[in-house]
Parts: sequence; C-alpha cells; structure tokens
Amino acid sequence: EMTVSTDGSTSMEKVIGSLGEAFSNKYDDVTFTYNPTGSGSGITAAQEGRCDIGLSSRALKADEAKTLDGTTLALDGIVVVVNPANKVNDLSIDQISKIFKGEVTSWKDVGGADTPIVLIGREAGSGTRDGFETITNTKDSCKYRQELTSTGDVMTVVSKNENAIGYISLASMNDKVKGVTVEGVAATEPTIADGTYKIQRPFVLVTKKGAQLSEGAQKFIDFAFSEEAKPILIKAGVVPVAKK
Amino acid sequence: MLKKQGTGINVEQIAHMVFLFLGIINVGFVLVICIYLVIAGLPAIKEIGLVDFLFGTKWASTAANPQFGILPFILTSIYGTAGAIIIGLPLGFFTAVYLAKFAPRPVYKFVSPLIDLLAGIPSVVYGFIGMLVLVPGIQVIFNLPDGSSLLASILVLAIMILPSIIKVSITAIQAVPEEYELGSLALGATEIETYYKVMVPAAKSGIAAAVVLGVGRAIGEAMAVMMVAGNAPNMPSLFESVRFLTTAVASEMSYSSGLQRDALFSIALVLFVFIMLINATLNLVLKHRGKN
Amino acid sequence: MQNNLPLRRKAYCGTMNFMMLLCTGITVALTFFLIIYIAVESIPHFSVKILTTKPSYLDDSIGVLPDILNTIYIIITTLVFVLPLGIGAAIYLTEYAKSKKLVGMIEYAIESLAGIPSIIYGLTGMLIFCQFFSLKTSLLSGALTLVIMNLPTIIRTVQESLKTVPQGYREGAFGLGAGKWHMIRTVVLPCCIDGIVTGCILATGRMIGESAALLFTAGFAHALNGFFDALTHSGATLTVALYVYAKEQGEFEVAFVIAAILLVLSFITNMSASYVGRRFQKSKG
Amino acid sequence: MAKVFQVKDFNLYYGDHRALIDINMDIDENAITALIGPSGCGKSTFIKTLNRMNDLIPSVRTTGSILYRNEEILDKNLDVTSLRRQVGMVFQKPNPFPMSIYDNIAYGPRTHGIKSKAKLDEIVEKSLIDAAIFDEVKDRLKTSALGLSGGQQQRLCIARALAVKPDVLLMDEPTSALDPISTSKIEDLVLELKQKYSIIIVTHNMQQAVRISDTTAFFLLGDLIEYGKTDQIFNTPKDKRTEDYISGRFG
Amino acid sequence: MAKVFQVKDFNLYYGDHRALIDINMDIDENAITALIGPSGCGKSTFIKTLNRMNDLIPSVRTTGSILYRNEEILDKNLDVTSLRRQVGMVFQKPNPFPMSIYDNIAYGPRTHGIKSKAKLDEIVEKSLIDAAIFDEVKDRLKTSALGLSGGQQQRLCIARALAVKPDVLLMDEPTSALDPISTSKIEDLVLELKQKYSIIIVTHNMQQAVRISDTTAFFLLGDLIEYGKTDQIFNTPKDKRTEDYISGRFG
Ligand SMILES: Nc1ncnc2c1ncn2[C@@H]1O[C@H](COP(=O)(O)OP(=O)(O)OP(=O)(O)O)[C@@H](O)[C@H]1O
Ligand SMILES: Nc1ncnc2c1ncn2[C@@H]1O[C@H](COP(=O)(O)OP(=O)(O)OP(=O)(O)O)[C@@H](O)[C@H]1O
Ligand SMILES: [Mg+2]
Ligand SMILES: [Mg+2]
Ligand SMILES: O=P([O-])([O-])[O-]
Repeated sequence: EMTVSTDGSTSMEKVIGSLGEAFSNKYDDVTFTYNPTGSGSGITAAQEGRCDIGLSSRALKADEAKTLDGTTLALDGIVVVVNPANKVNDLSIDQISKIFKGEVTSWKDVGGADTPIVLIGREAGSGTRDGFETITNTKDSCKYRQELTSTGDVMTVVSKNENAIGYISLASMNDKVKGVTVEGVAATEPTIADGTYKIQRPFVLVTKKGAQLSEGAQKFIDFAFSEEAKPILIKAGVVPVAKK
Repeated sequence: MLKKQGTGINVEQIAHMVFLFLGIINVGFVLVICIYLVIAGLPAIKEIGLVDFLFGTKWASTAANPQFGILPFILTSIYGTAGAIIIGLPLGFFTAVYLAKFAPRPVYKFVSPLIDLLAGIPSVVYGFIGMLVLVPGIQVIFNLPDGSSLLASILVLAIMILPSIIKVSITAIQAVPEEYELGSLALGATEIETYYKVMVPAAKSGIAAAVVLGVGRAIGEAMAVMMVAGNAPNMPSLFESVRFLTTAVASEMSYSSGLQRDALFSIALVLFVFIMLINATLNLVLKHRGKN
Repeated sequence: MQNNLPLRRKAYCGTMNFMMLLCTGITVALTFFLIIYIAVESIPHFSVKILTTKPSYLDDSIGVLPDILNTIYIIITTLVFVLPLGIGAAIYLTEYAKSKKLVGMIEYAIESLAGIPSIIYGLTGMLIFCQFFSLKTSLLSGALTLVIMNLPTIIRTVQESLKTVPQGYREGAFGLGAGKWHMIRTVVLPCCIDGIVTGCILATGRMIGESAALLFTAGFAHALNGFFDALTHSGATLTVALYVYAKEQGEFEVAFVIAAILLVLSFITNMSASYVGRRFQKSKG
Repeated sequence: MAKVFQVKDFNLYYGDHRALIDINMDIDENAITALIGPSGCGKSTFIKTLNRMNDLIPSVRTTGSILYRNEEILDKNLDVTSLRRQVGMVFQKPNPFPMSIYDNIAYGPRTHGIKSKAKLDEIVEKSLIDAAIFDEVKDRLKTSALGLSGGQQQRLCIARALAVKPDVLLMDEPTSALDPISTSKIEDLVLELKQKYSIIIVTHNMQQAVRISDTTAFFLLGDLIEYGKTDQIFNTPKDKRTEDYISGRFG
Repeated sequence: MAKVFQVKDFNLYYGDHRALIDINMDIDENAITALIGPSGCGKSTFIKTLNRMNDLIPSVRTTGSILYRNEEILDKNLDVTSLRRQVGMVFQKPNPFPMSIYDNIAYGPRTHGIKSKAKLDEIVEKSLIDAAIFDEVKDRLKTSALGLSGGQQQRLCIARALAVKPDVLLMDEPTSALDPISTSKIEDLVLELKQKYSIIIVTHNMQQAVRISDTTAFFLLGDLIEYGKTDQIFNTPKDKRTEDYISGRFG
C-alpha cells in the first residue's frame, strides 16, 4: 500500500483532484490525498516534509528554489471576472490596474453603469493573487473590499453582487460569472499557450531538492506528465506543459 | 490478625496514582497550550515591536514592505463582540425571564428544545445562512455596494450567543429563592414588578456570568464570522468589510510563511490573553455570586 | 377594590410583558426560519447518491459519504481517548482529591480549557500534534485536538453525576471493608452511568459542530477510507465540509444537504441527552 | 368590636384534597388572633387565603365567602395587589430582598408610586421605628439587608410590611426560625402593633399564643374545631380535641 | 468477660474542635453496649472511630489508644479494610446499594474475594435468615433492594453487614428512621444477634437502651460522663447530669 500526499494551492483543486482521481483509479494500491490549503502552505509543507508533493500556483521564489525543485505541470489563465449582469466586456491591463488600485471607482469610467466598483481579492499568500498583482502591476496597492480565501468564494461573491470584480483561475471558470477579455483577448487554451493572454501563471509541483521521492509520488509525477494525463488536464481547464 | 499494609504497591494505590495523574494532566494541557502559544507568538512581537504590533493600524503581511499592525483586528473584535452583546443580551434576557417565570408549561416545553437546538447548530451553519440571507439583505436594505460587513458579523454573533445567554439566565433566575417572590407579592407588587425589581436583581450575578460567557463565545468565534465579514483588514466601521482577530488567523494561516506566519501566532497569543482575562472576570463574578 | 392599578404601573407591566413576548417571539421565529429555510433548500437535493458516494472530479459529481464517515471516525477516536481521561479526572476531583489547592488548580485549568476558543485549539493542535508529534494533518491529529477541547464537558457532567450518588452508598461499601477504587468501580460508577452517557452525548454534539479546530489539524480531504487508514490521512468532517463547499467552492446544494444533516444530528443529540437525563433523574427518585 | 374578616362556609381544595372544611370565623379589628393546630391542619393555607397568596398555586380552588371590611375577596376580578397592600404578610423564614436595608423598606412604597426622596426617607424611618429595629440599623441603612441577624431580618420584614401602611398583618410562624431573645423582641413588637393593626398570627408555640393573643382558633385536619377568647380556649376548652392538643397529648 | 475494645485516653479533634475528650472505656464481648447522650455529644464520632470510618473526614486527628482484641487500631499502617470487615457497621439511614437484594448481600463477600456461586448463595441465605428478613424476600432476591420498605431495607443492611462474618456490629441509631413496628423487629433481631456478635448501638431512645442493652455509656459534650450496667445507669445514676438527662431535663 503506497500513499501520495499533496498539499497546497486551492486554485489547483480541480486539476489536481482530477489527476488524483484518475491516478487512484489506475493504481488500486495507492492512496492519493490532496489537502487544499494554499500555495504558500503547500510550499512550506513540502519543505518540512509534511507532504510528498507541494502544489503552488506561482513560480517558486528565488530563496524557495534553493531547497526545492519546482516542475511546471500546466499553465493557468487568471480570468478577470464580473457579474454576468455587468455590461463591461473588455478591459486593458492599465484599466484593470487602475480599478484595483482604487483610482477608478465607478463602472461608468470603464464603459459600464453608474455604480461603484466592489473589488474582490484573494488573501495574502494566495498564488492567484500573487500572479495577478505581479502581472497587472498592482502589488501591495490593491484596495480590496473583500479578501476571500478561495477561488470558489470569489466566484460566489461576484456572482451575487452586480458591482463586483474579481479574479479567478481559468480552471475553475463557469457561467455563474462572466470573464472579461483583456486587451481584446479572451482567456482560452490557445491564447494562454501562445502567450497572447497576458494574465497567466504556472501550476507547479514542488518537491524537496535531493530528497528521494517515495515510490508512489514518483509514479504520480510520471503519470501527471504522461500522454494519458493530457486530456484530463485540458478537461480541467488548463494548458499542459511538457516536462523539462 | 489485622494484617498490616505491606510496603508493596497494591491496586488501590495504583488507582489513586492513576487518577491523580488524570487530574493533573489537565493542568498539563493548559500549560502546554500556553507555552506553545507563547513560544510561537513572541518572536514576531519581538521583531515587530509590541507597540507597533498592537497599535499599528495597517496590516499588509505580504507586501514588499510588510506591515503588521493589528489594531484594526483588536478593535473589530471588541466592537463586534460588544455589538453582539448589545443585541443578544436584551433579546436573550427577556426571553429567559419569560421562559423561566411566565411561560405556561406547554409553551416552555415547546420552546426550550428549540433553544437547545439553536445551541446545538454548528457555527458554520450560522455563517452559511448569514452569507446567503444576511449579507445580501444588508446590501439591499442599506443600499451598500456590498453586504459583507461588521454589521453582518454582529448579527450572526448575536444569534449565536443567544441560546447560551438564555440558558444561563434561566438557570440564574430559577435559582433565586422563592421567598423573594412571595415577599414582594405580599407587598402588593404585581408579578411583573416582582420579577423585574426583585428576582432579576437577585439573579444579576448569574446574568452577568451569562454575559461574560457570551463575550467569550463571540470573541472566539472564527468560522461563522469568516463567512460574512468580508475579511478586509479595515479599521472597523459598521458597513465596511472587517477582519476579526480570529479570522485574521484563520484566513491567512494556511498560506503564510516566515514573519507573516509568526505574526499570525502572535495574533493568536493576543486573542488568548483576551480570553484569559475574560475567564478571570467570569471567575470573579462566579466567586462573588458564591459569596452571596 | 376592582382592578385599578395606576396607569404608570399598568404601562410598566404592559411594556415588560410586550418586550418578553416580542423577544421570545423573535427567538422562536428565528429558530423556525433556520429550520424551514434549511429544509426547503436541502430537501430537493437529497438523494441516495449524494449520501453514498464520494465526490469525483472526473464525473463532476459530489457525495458526502466520506464526510459522514470521517465524522464518525473522529467521534469514535475522540471518545476513546477523552472518556478515560475525563472520567478519571472527574473521579479524582470528586472521590480522591483532598488538597483544596490542588483541586482549585485543576478546576481552574478545566475552566480555562473550556474557555479557549476553538481556533486556538486548532493552532496549538497543529503545532503539537501535526508538527511536534509528526502526525501530519490527519484525522488523528484532529481527534486528539478534540480530546483536549472536550475534556471540560466530560469532566463536568461526570462530576455532576458523581455528586448525585448518595454518600450512604460510599459509607455502606466502606463499612463492608471495600477499598476506595473497589467501591468506586462497584457502587459509584454503575450509579452514574447515565451521567456519563449524557456527557458523551453532549461532547459528541460539540464534536459534530466543531470546525475551526479541525481545519488546521484534520484538514479537508474528501477521501473515502477505512477506519485506520482514515486516521492517518487528512479528512473533512461534515462541518468542515460544509464550510469548504459553501465558502471555498460555492457548491450550495451540497452545503444545504450537509446543513440539514447537521441540524438533524443536533436535534438527535439534544433529544437523547434529555432522554437520558430524565431517566437519570427518575432512577435517582 | 368591628370585624376585619368575615369568613363564611369557606372550603379550600388542593386539587381533590379538601384542605379547609366549612370554615366560619369572624376576625376582630385591632386584636391579635392566634391560629394553632398540629402540623398540616391548614393554618398556613388559611392565612394565605386572606391575602390571596394562594393564587400562586394553580391547583387551589375555593368555595364560600370571605369578606374583608365587607368586600368579597374571593372575587376573581379583585385587584389582588391592592388587597395585599392592605393585608400585609410576614413569613416564617425572614425573607429580606438582597438589597440595602433602605431599599427593602422603600420597595413597597416605591412599587405603589411614591418617588419623593423625602417622603421615602420619612416612611423608612417611621417603619423601622415602628418595627423596633431603627436604633440597631440606623447607621447602616445603605448596607445589605442580608448582613443582619435572623431576628433583625424578621423585624426588617415586619418593617417592610408596615411601610405600605397595611390595615391587617398576617404572620405565619414569624418566630419559629428565631432564638428566644429575638422571639421575645418580636412578641413585644406584635403586642405594640396591635394598637394600630389587626394581627393574625400562626404559631406552634402554645405559650406564645397565650402570651400575646386575644382570640385563638384551633384547627385540626382542615376543620376549625374551636374558636374563642384565648383565656377560655386554654383554660376551659369546650372540645375534647382542643384540650388534648393544648395539654400535649397529640400533635 | 472478654473485652473486644479497650479505649485508653482517647481524644478526637475535628480540626481544632475537640469532639471527644479523654475517653476510657472497655467494651464487653457478646454484649450490647448502648451509647446515649444529647445531640452533638460525639456518639456517632465515637462509634465511627471503632472501624476507622472517620478516616474519610480529612480534618480528623486522634490521640490515645484503642485496642481491638489487643491490636492497636489507630495505627497508620493498619489495614482498614480488614478492620472494617471484622467491625461491621449499620447506619442511621438504611443505605442498600441500588442493586438486587442478592447482590447487596453478596457485595461484601465478593469484595473479599469469594467467587463461587454456591458459596455465595449459601452466605446470602444464611445472612438473610440471621437478619430475620429471609422469609419476606426469598421470592424476589433478584429484584432491586430499593423496592423494600424502610424497615426491610434496614434489616437488609444488617444482613449485608453479617454476610462478611463480622465480629462486632456497630449500629448508629439504626431505628430512628423507622416506624414502631419495624423498630421492634430490629430490636428483637439485635437481641438475638447478641448470641454471636458484640454489638455497640447508638440510640436517642431511652426506652430502647433500657430494653436491649447490657451496658450503657452516657456522653455529654464529648465527655464520657458515666458508663456501667444499664440497670444501674437508669435506676441509680451516679452523676447528676446522667440523672438529669435520663429524666428528660435536658437534651
Ligand atoms: N401546594 C400544595 N399542594 C397540595 N397540597 C398542599 C399544598 N400546600 C399544603 N398542602 C396540604 O394542605 C394541608 C394543609 O397544609 P398547611 O401548609 O396549610 O398546614 P399547616 O397547618 O400550615 O402546617 P405546618 O404547621 O406544618 O406549617 C396539608 O395536608 C398539606 O399537605
Ligand atoms: N465532619 C465534621 N467536621 C467537623 N465537626 C464535626 C464533624 N462531624 C461532627 N462534628 C462535630 O462533632 C461533634 C460531635 O458530633 P457527632 O455527630 O458525633 O454527634 P452525635 O452525638 O452523633 O449527635 P447526633 O445525636 O445528632 O447524631 C459535634 O459538635 C459536631 O458538630
Ligand atoms: Mg404552615
Ligand atoms: Mg449521630
Ligand atoms: O490557492 P492559491 O492557488 O491561490 O494559492
């Protein structure tokens, strides 16, 4: 009986959940667990050996990369979402940046109704937030009305509040919320794969440098990068990346 | 004939030792919790500086230039708790007096299981319903851009502490000797006058205990509030999204690292100190009651 | 001497009466609202499938069976540890302890334990069990955290029922030459078994309702495991699952189903506790 | 002599149990009436009927008539608060409220609408003087009444009853919880109060009945066996059962 | 006659309060010794010392010596369970355990290690017969002992005490909670038990002491005032205080 324990990013939930399920279906003798805690904590868990594989929805930072190996499993778009009732369909990176910095506070300034903009963000430490703020150049200056602890939560709030804007992982996208195009480009697999959709970040499998992976963990990583896994990743809404 | 007890250890002595150990172990648990919290909580306070930590008004734990001021959380916790008491206490108190003294037997028999049920509902259920009903409701009623707010948290907390306030108050009121009641009635007071002017004052330390208990519950609640407060680290304001001491810990803990993580443990330490102060107050109240 | 209360007194009594009825009314209405709202929202989503499967990403389906099992596992494990600890401590306090100081200290400790909020239990449980004892994020870590949390409940209820055992029984047993432990085992404990059961039920209720302490210690995986496997793995109880589904994933249907299950469980624990309590009082005459 | 109470064919039931049986009894004004009888004979039940304190027990049912100064008090529509104001009561166990001495006395007048501080001060002082306890407590009116001794507490309760200016004072074994010295103080007090009030007192203490009462009623198992001048009852009882009881042969 | 207990210069303190003062007293074998005296004089305290039940009260301290069949029982290292087995006790309030009648009687023997069903059956039957209650309960040995009447319960407790084959039987007011008929049954029983056991009995009932005891000890405020043959104590008391007490002048 082997076990594979993974721990980390909540935005990778769907991806890793699907992979894990397919993996357990394939090998009867392994138990696969996924603990959706967040990228930061997944990285720490990998470092402290509390899990076999850490899951991060952002690239490892320099000091983290000293002790850890990060392998990019897939690319994920970060979709800027609004309530389906919102008339705004497209925003530029600059507009997004101004909105989240609180410089633009009404939807009418970006072509929408005359209502206040309600900013929904993720909590400090989230890989999604880190990726979004880095790319839109809003690091540390977002004026969030709410800081929520998961992708699902952001979707719920945005879907319930006509004034809200937030950002979520493409993998989790559904029609409860509306994704806006960024500089005319919609977040889709091709646009992410070729880099024309700007707001994207990697999904990374994190392991301890130099440490021997358990048999199960090795099997899982091999599985994740196999041809067999590709359709699963695509179905989960992300763009697979070949193992380097 | 009466055999003397040998020096060997017998079952009775073993039993005594085991039970002694089981009793003492509770003290051990408290000590371990204290020690761990202090060990985990002090480094960040040392690094940030106690004054900056407690009285800083800005919390930006992952910024390039991180800031760790928890005054907004402290104030939010205090305001939120106070608000919950202000709403929950009168509601609970009048209900308790009614149930303890006026309710006809069938009404009492019907309502008291309801209150038990209310007490037994897990806090996340309150948070869940609050999130679906209260938050949108507040947004519409007060015409706000968003309903997640201190007010929503206060209402959820008020409902959550209601059953414990009711139950403790009922016990306190029922414990008042009947002689006071008779004495007052015999002077020509009506039943309502009797209950509110004699029975309730006589039960006041018990009711005070109920309040302190409610404060403890409200200040320590995390999950339910997390679902309705919005969790932005703002200075508290009734219609703004806010973060409590508990939710500050809960929302960032799983993502945290380094000084941020240490600072979260420091917040937990602050919360713990608050709770210990409240417990000490409760003890005083109860002791005072014991004397009367 | 017909009814001629002065207006001022009439007004006072009227106001107070009105306030009482109003507040009781609000409380009752609130409870009914909760019950009905949850019932209405959850009943359409109840199905055999949701109760008997685990969630699947591949099929895009949701089931709460793992959460139900995890809840049961964690309750059993917690009770296994907390009962001997709690009953033992209660016996020490009521039957053995002579030193007032020691009793005071232990009771203060128990009071403190009772007052500590669950989020702090969650944190210290994480530090102590998950990290220090390297039990990782697992049901066992969660259960051990709950053990400490629920000690005060068990100790208090057992103490209460120990105190109701008539002193005459103890004297009678001693008078026949029984030792203390023998006396406790053969006379006192059988007498307060109902009290112990009540304590268990109350503690079970608390465990079912707990979330904050489990989030960091037991985690929230929805894996379907056997008892011993589950103990070493992360797993969500119903309450944690409700939080995760409602808050993190926006899956309200299943959240309502869980809320309804929790409501029913809460009702059952209350009813059985008061049933046992009543029987207890009857047997004590 | 004028009558304060006129009891006619009065019966009282606790559920099915008839605790008082066809009582007929007129009670004198400005006199002390003692009720005696073995435990459980219905003395407390009877005295509590006179200010309708029995209303608190749901199972109680009554028949017959009791007139207080010619008004029917068994009437359902009667304003019991005003009856109780005029027919004050002192209980077996002293029951001061857990407030200051002053507030205990002022409780009744305040309840009945007196707000003026000066007026209240005056009533408190007068009641305490009348209850022969003023000198003992005058320096600590603001301290808790629970700090007083049992005898002082009982006199405080009497003062509290006097403060609402009652007409009749009912006393249910007011001295049975007290030591002999406190008892004799209260007996002196009762004798003095007789000038202004009509007093009905339940006692288990034959000597006490002889020492203080003008008339005595002897109850047995719910029946009023004999009722008359105290002298006559104790010296030349008409009924064998009265004689047996006062000579200690049963009870 | 042989002595079961020899008490020498015995003092007992509850904290600072000296509840028994310099007691000297030898207690006869196969006799009934009655302890009398007003409430609070220390009778219960004394009787409980004889089987060290006072150990349960933390504040108790003793000086002096008590020999039971020439062994010191105040010794710290004494095996109290074996002392209590030999010196059985019956309490004022019947205290059967909430188990079946059979289990009540079997409790003691089981505690002392007897497991065999046949042996237990025999002991139970014999003890019930000795306690003169066998006929009344023989058909319902497996039913709860709490269903018995007060008098039956007390005889059951006596049977329970007999089941461990004691040498001495201490009885602290064993009939004060009972009706006259039960009382006389227990008195008869005690007189019969005297053949086999030494009995020490506390009683408030002078008549009872006269009826059943061989010797009587009169306690007053912790002092053993007078101790001697029951006849002599009740007919020609040497001490004025004893005389006062038995003639009912105080207590
Ligand atoms: N609340 C009650 N419900 C039913 N029966 C009652 C109640 N109170 C008293 N009784 C019964 O009514 C009878 C008279 O009781 P009451 O208290 O008046 O006696 P009493 O003469 O005052 O006795 P005591 O001298 O002991 O105070 C008794 O048989 C008693 O059991
Ligand atoms: N546990 C105790 N702690 C302190 N003092 C006690 C205790 N038990 C008894 N006493 C005191 O010791 C004295 C003797 O009490 P004891 O019970 O032996 O009297 P008694 O003769 O049995 O009286 P009674 O006839 O009322 O049973 C009394 O003054 C009593 O107050
Ligand atoms: Mg009475
Ligand atoms: Mg005694
Ligand atoms: O949960 P995250 O992927 O945003 O860290």
